[in-house]
Amino acid sequence: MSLLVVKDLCKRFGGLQAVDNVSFAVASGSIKALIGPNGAGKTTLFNLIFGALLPDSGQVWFDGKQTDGWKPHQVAAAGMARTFQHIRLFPKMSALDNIAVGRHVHSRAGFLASMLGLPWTRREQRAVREKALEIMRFLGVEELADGEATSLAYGQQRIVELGRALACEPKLLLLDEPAAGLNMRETSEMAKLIARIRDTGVTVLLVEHDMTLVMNISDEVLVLSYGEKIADDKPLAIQKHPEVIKVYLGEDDA
Amino acid sequence: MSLALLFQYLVAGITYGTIYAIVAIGFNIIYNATGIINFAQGEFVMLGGMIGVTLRALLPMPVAIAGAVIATMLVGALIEMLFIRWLRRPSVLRLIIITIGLSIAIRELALLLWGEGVRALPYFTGTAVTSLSVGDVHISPQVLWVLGISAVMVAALNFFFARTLLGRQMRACACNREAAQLCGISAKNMVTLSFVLSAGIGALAGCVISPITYVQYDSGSSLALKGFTVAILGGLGNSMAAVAAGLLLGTLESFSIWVMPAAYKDVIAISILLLILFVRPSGLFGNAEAARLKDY
Amino acid sequence: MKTPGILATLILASLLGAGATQARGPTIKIGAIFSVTGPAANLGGPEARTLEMLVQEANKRGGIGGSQIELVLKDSASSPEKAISFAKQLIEEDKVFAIIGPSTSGETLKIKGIAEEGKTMLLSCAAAEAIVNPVASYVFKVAPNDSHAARRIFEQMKKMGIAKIGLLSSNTGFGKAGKEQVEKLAPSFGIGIVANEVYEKEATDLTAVVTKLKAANVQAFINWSIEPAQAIVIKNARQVGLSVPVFQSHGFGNIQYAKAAGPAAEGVIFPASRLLVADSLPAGDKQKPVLLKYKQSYEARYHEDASTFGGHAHDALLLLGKAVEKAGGLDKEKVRAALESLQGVVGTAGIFNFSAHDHGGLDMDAFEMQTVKNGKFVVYSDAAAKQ
Amino acid sequence: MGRRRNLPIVALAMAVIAVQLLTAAAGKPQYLTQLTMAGYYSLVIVGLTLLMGYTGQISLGHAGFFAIGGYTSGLLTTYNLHPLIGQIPVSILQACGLLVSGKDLYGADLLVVRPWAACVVALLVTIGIAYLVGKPVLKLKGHYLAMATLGFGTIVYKVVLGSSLVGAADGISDIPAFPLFAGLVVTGKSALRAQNYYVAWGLVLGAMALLTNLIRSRVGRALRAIHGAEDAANAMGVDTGRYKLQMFVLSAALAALGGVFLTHYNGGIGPSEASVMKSVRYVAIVAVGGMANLWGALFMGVLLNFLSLRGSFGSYDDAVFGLILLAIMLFAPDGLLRAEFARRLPGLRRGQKAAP
Repeated sequence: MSLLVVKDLCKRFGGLQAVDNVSFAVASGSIKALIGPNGAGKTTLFNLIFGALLPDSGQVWFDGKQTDGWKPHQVAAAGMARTFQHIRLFPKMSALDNIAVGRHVHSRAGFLASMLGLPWTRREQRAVREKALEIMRFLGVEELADGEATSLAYGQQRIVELGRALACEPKLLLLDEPAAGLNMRETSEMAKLIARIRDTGVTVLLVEHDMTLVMNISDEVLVLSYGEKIADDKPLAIQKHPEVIKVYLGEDDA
Repeated sequence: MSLALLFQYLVAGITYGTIYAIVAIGFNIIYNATGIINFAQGEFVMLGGMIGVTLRALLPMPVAIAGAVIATMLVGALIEMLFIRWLRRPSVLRLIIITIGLSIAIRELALLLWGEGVRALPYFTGTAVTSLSVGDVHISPQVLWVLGISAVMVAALNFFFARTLLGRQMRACACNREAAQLCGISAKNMVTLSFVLSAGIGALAGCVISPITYVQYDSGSSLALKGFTVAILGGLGNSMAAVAAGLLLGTLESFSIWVMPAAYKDVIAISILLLILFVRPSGLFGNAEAARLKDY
Repeated sequence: MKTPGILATLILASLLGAGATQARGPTIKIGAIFSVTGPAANLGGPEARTLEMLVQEANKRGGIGGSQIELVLKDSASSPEKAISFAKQLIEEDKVFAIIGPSTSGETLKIKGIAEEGKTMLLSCAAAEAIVNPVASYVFKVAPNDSHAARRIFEQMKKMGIAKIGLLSSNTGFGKAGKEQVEKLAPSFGIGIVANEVYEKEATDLTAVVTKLKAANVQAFINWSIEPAQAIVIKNARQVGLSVPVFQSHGFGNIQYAKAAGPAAEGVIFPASRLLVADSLPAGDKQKPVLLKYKQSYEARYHEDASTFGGHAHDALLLLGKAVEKAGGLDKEKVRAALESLQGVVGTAGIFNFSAHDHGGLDMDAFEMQTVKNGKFVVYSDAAAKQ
Repeated sequence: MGRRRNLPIVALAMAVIAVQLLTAAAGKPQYLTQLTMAGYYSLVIVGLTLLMGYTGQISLGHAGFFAIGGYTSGLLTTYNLHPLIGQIPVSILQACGLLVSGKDLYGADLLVVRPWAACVVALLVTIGIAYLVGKPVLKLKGHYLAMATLGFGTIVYKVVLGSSLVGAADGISDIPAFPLFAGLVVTGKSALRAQNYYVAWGLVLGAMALLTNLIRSRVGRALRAIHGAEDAANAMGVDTGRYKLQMFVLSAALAALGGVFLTHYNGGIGPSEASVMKSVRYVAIVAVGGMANLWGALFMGVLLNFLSLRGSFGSYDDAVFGLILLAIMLFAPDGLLRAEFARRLPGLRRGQKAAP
C-alpha cells in the first residue's frame, strides 16, 4: 500500500527542466531516500510534493487524495510534514514555541475564540504545550525548551526542526538533507532517530547526500539526475546500478 | 475633440511623463545597487530645486545648477554614509522606515531653511508666456529643455553603466555582491556612489522642472509617489522602461481629465500602481525573471 | 509585578507636575491657532509672524487694557483634531482671554462650538460664511466673505460683457469655499459656467486643465486657489494660447505668485484687500495709513512681502484692542459686547462694522479690483485696461 | 490560573483610574481631553502593532482605515434625509428605528442616521474595504507591500479631499454626540470629560484584553511564525494568507473603531486624519514601542500623541516623528522598550510561559 504516489511530474524553470517526468511511490511505513548530484531536482521535487511549487504537469497522490495544486498548509493538514535544507526555524521564539507551531493542524482555536480567551482554548494551549514537551523528551532535548530556537547550536536546531515536523504527527515526513552540516557522531544519531521515527509508524521520504546514512536506513532509494529518474530500487541494488555509478556514485566515490 | 486639442493633451502628457520618468530613474539607480527603495528620492528633487534657486541669486544659472547638483550629491553621499552604510544586514522593513524618516527630516529641514515660500528658477529660454506653436498646438520651450536634458541623462547613464569601469563595477555589485567583492570591488563604495548618482539626477531634475512646477519644501513627496508609480509600472530597476512608463502614465493622466475631475488625477495614477502590483509586480515591460536579474 | 502601565502612570504623574504654569504680573493671555505648517502654511505662516510682531510692538506700548499680552501660539498644521485639542487647552487650561485664528474654515467650524461653550471670543482668520452664520455670540471673523469677492468679479465681468466662463479651483478649503460661492452666484449675474474643474493643490502642470477650458471656448475664466498652482494656471493658459481675461480670487494677493508667473501674470484681474496697493492709494484713503504702517513694519522685520492673510491677524488683534478700549477693562463679557458693537474700525481688510447679527463686519467694499502691471499690483481701472 | 494572565490588564485598569484621580488631585482635569483622544488613537496603534510587529506586515495606510471609520459615521450622522421623507428606503430605515430627527443650526428639520447604526455601518464598511484591499495587497512583500499600502492610504486621502459629499478640504463638522448606553455619551462637552475618558480607556482596555489573549494563543504563535519564516509556517499547516488577511482586517476594524469614536468625541473630522503622514506616525509609534511589544506601543502611543495634541512639539511635530523613526531604526530597531522589558518581564512577551 503506497502512501505517496507521484505520477509523471514535470517542472520547468525558464530554460531548465528541473523535474522531468518523474514517477514513483513510497510504501506506507517505509523510509525512502532521494539522492542525486547537486542540481538534480531533489528539492524541487520536494517542493512540488508539498505544494510549495505548482507542477507543470503530472499528479501527486497522497493518502488516497490527489494533492497537486494544493497549498502547503492544505497538504500539511492532510498529514504531511517537512524540514528544510537550510534550517527554517522561527526566530525570536523559543524551541518549545517552535515545536508548538507544529501542533497547528491538531488544534483549532481561531481569532475570535483566542481573543475571548475561552476556557477550551486554554485547555487546548496546555495540551499543545504538553505534546510539544513530550516530543522534546522523545528527541532527548527537553532541556532546550526555553532557549531561543535560532540561537541554539546547529545540530540542536536540526533536532528542533525535526521535532517541529513531528509535532504535526504526520503520516509522511519529508526530510530535506537532515544530516547536512552535522558531524559524524551527530549524523549517526540522526540516522538512529529517523529509524526510530519510522518505527513509530511514520513514513519517511528524505533527501540526503550522506551515503552511509542513506544506505543504512533506507528501504528504497530513488536516484535523480538532471531532473530525470534513473533508478528506483533497494539500496544494495542501487549501489550496483551501472547508470547510478556512472552519473553519481562514480564521480562522488561514495 | 479636434486634432490640435488631441496633440495639446499629448504634449501635456509628455511633460508630466518626462518629469515622472526622471524621478523614477533616480529610484532605479539606488534600487539596482542596493535593493532599497529610497523613499527620500523626492526630497533630492526638492533639494536640487531649492539649492539651485538659492545659488541663482549669486551666480549665473548654469553655475548655479551645477552647484545645486554637486551639493545635492554631497547630501546623497552624506546620507548613505551616516544612515545606511554601517547597518549590518538591515531588514527591508528597517530600510523602508529609515528612508521614510529621512524624507521627513529633509523636508522639515528645508522648511526651517527656506520657509514655506514657493520658488522657481527662471525659464531657461524665453519667459513664462513664451511658447512654440505648431499650428494650434503650443509647447513651452522649458518642456523641450526637460525632454532634452532627460534624453541626455538617460543616454549618459546608459554609457556610464555599459562602457565605464565604474559603471560596470556597479552593475557587478548589483548582480552579485559577494562575487564582486571577491574581484576587489568595494560594494559599500558602490552603494554610496549609487546614492550620489541618484541624488545628482534628482537635483538636476529639480532644477530643470522648477520653472514649470515651482518648488516648495514639501513638493518632494508628491513627485516621489508618481516616480514610484512609474518605476514600478516600468518594472523596478529598468530605467529605459521607466521612460516609457512615465510617458504612458503622463498621457493617461492628461487625458483622464475628460472622464474624471482633475482632483482625482492622483487617484487614477495610484489605482494603476495598485493594479500593476496585484497583477504584474514585475512591471508592464519586464518579465519576472528579468526583474530578478537586476540590470540597470 | 511591575508593569508598563504603572510606569506610564508614574511618567504621566511627573508630567502633570511639570505642566503647571506660573502666573505672572498683570498679563492678558491671548491664544492663537494658526496653520504655520501643513497644507495651509501659506496662510498660517504670515498670520503667526504678524501676530508675534504686533504683540511685541503692543507690549512695548504698554499692552492692551493696561496689561501685557502673553501670546500662546499653537501650530495646528491645518489638522482639525489638533485645532480642537488646542482650543480646549487654550480655553480650559490657559484660560485665554480670546483666541485668534484658526487659518482655515474647516478648523474654525470645528471649534466654533467649543469657543461658544467656553465663552471665549474667537476671531477667525478664515472666510467661510458658515463661521458667522448662524451667529454664535463669541465667534467673529475678520476675513472678508468669499461671496463678496465673487460678486466683485461678476460685476466686473458684466461690465466687460462676459457671459460664458470657466471655473478652476484647488482641492483645499480655500478653493472649495470660493467654488461654492461662484457656482451659487453666477446665475444671478446671468453668467454661465461651462467648464468647472477642481485640481490638486500639489499640481505641477495644469496644461490639460486649461486646454479643456480652451476647448470649451470660454470668454474668461476664474481661478480660485492659494497655492503655487494659481501661478501655474496662468502660465499654462498663456502657453496653450488661451488669451481670454483671467480672473483670480483674493488668494492671488501674494506678490510671490505674480512674480513667479512673470509676464503671464500681467493683466490678471482679481479682487483683494487694498493692502497690496497701499502705496498707490490716493492720499485721502481711510485705510492707507493703517495699511502702510502694517506693511512697512512687517516687511522691515521679515524681509518678505506682506500678504492679506497676515493682515487678517493684524485686524483681529486690532479689533480686540479696540473692544477692550471701548469696554474699558478686561471683563470678557463686556469686551465681547463691545466687540459686537464696534463700528468703523479701519483694518487692513476693510472697514469693520459689527453688529449682533453680523459678526463678519466687512462688506463688498473690502475688495478692490486689482491687476498686475509690470510685475506690480495696481488698482484696476477699465480705462487703464483699454489703453 | 486566570489571575496571573490578567494581571497586566488589571494593572492597566488601575493605571487608568490612577491617572484620572491624579489629574483631578493636581487640578488638571483638562489633561483628560488629550488622554481621551490619545486613547482612541491607541486603538489604531495596538492593532497595527499586531499586524507589523507580530505578523511582520507593514502598513503605510492605516490612517486610511481610521478615516474611513470616522468619515462614514460622520457622514451618516450628519447627512440630512429629511428631504427624502416618504421615499421607501428612508421609510424602511425609519420604521427600523435607525433614524433620529432633530434641528440643525439654522433651525431646519434634520433627519439623520442614529449614531449606533452609523457606528455599525462604519465598522462593516471598513471591514469590507480592508478585506477587499487586503486580499491582493497581502500577497505582496517588502517594498511592494509598503508601496501598495501607501498607495491605498493616498487614495483614501485624495478621495476625501476631493469629494464635496464629505466636505472636501473642510471635512465634516457638527457631528452629533454618540449616546452609548446607560447615560454614557461620547461628546467633547467639558462637563462630561471624565466620563468620556473612561469610555475611551474602557475601549482600550477591552482591546488590550482581547489582543493580549490573542498573542498568547495558537493564533498569536502562528502570526509570529509567519513573521519569522512564512514558508515554514505555511508548511506547518498555517494558512498564512488567511491569517495575514484576518489580522489586517482586525487591525483595520480597530482603527475604524478609534476613528468612529474620536469623530463623535471631536464633533468633526477633516482630511488630515487620512493623510499619509498620519499613517507614518502610527508606524513610528509602533517602531518606538518595540515593534512586537503591545505594551510598549500603547505606552509610547499615549505619550507621543498626548504631547503632540498638546502642541508640545510646536511646528516641529512632524519633524519629531521623523527623527524618532530615524533614530529608532538606526540604533534600536527592536524598539526602545523591547530590550528592557524582555529582560525584566519575560512573562509579558512570552505568553506561553506566563500561562501555567
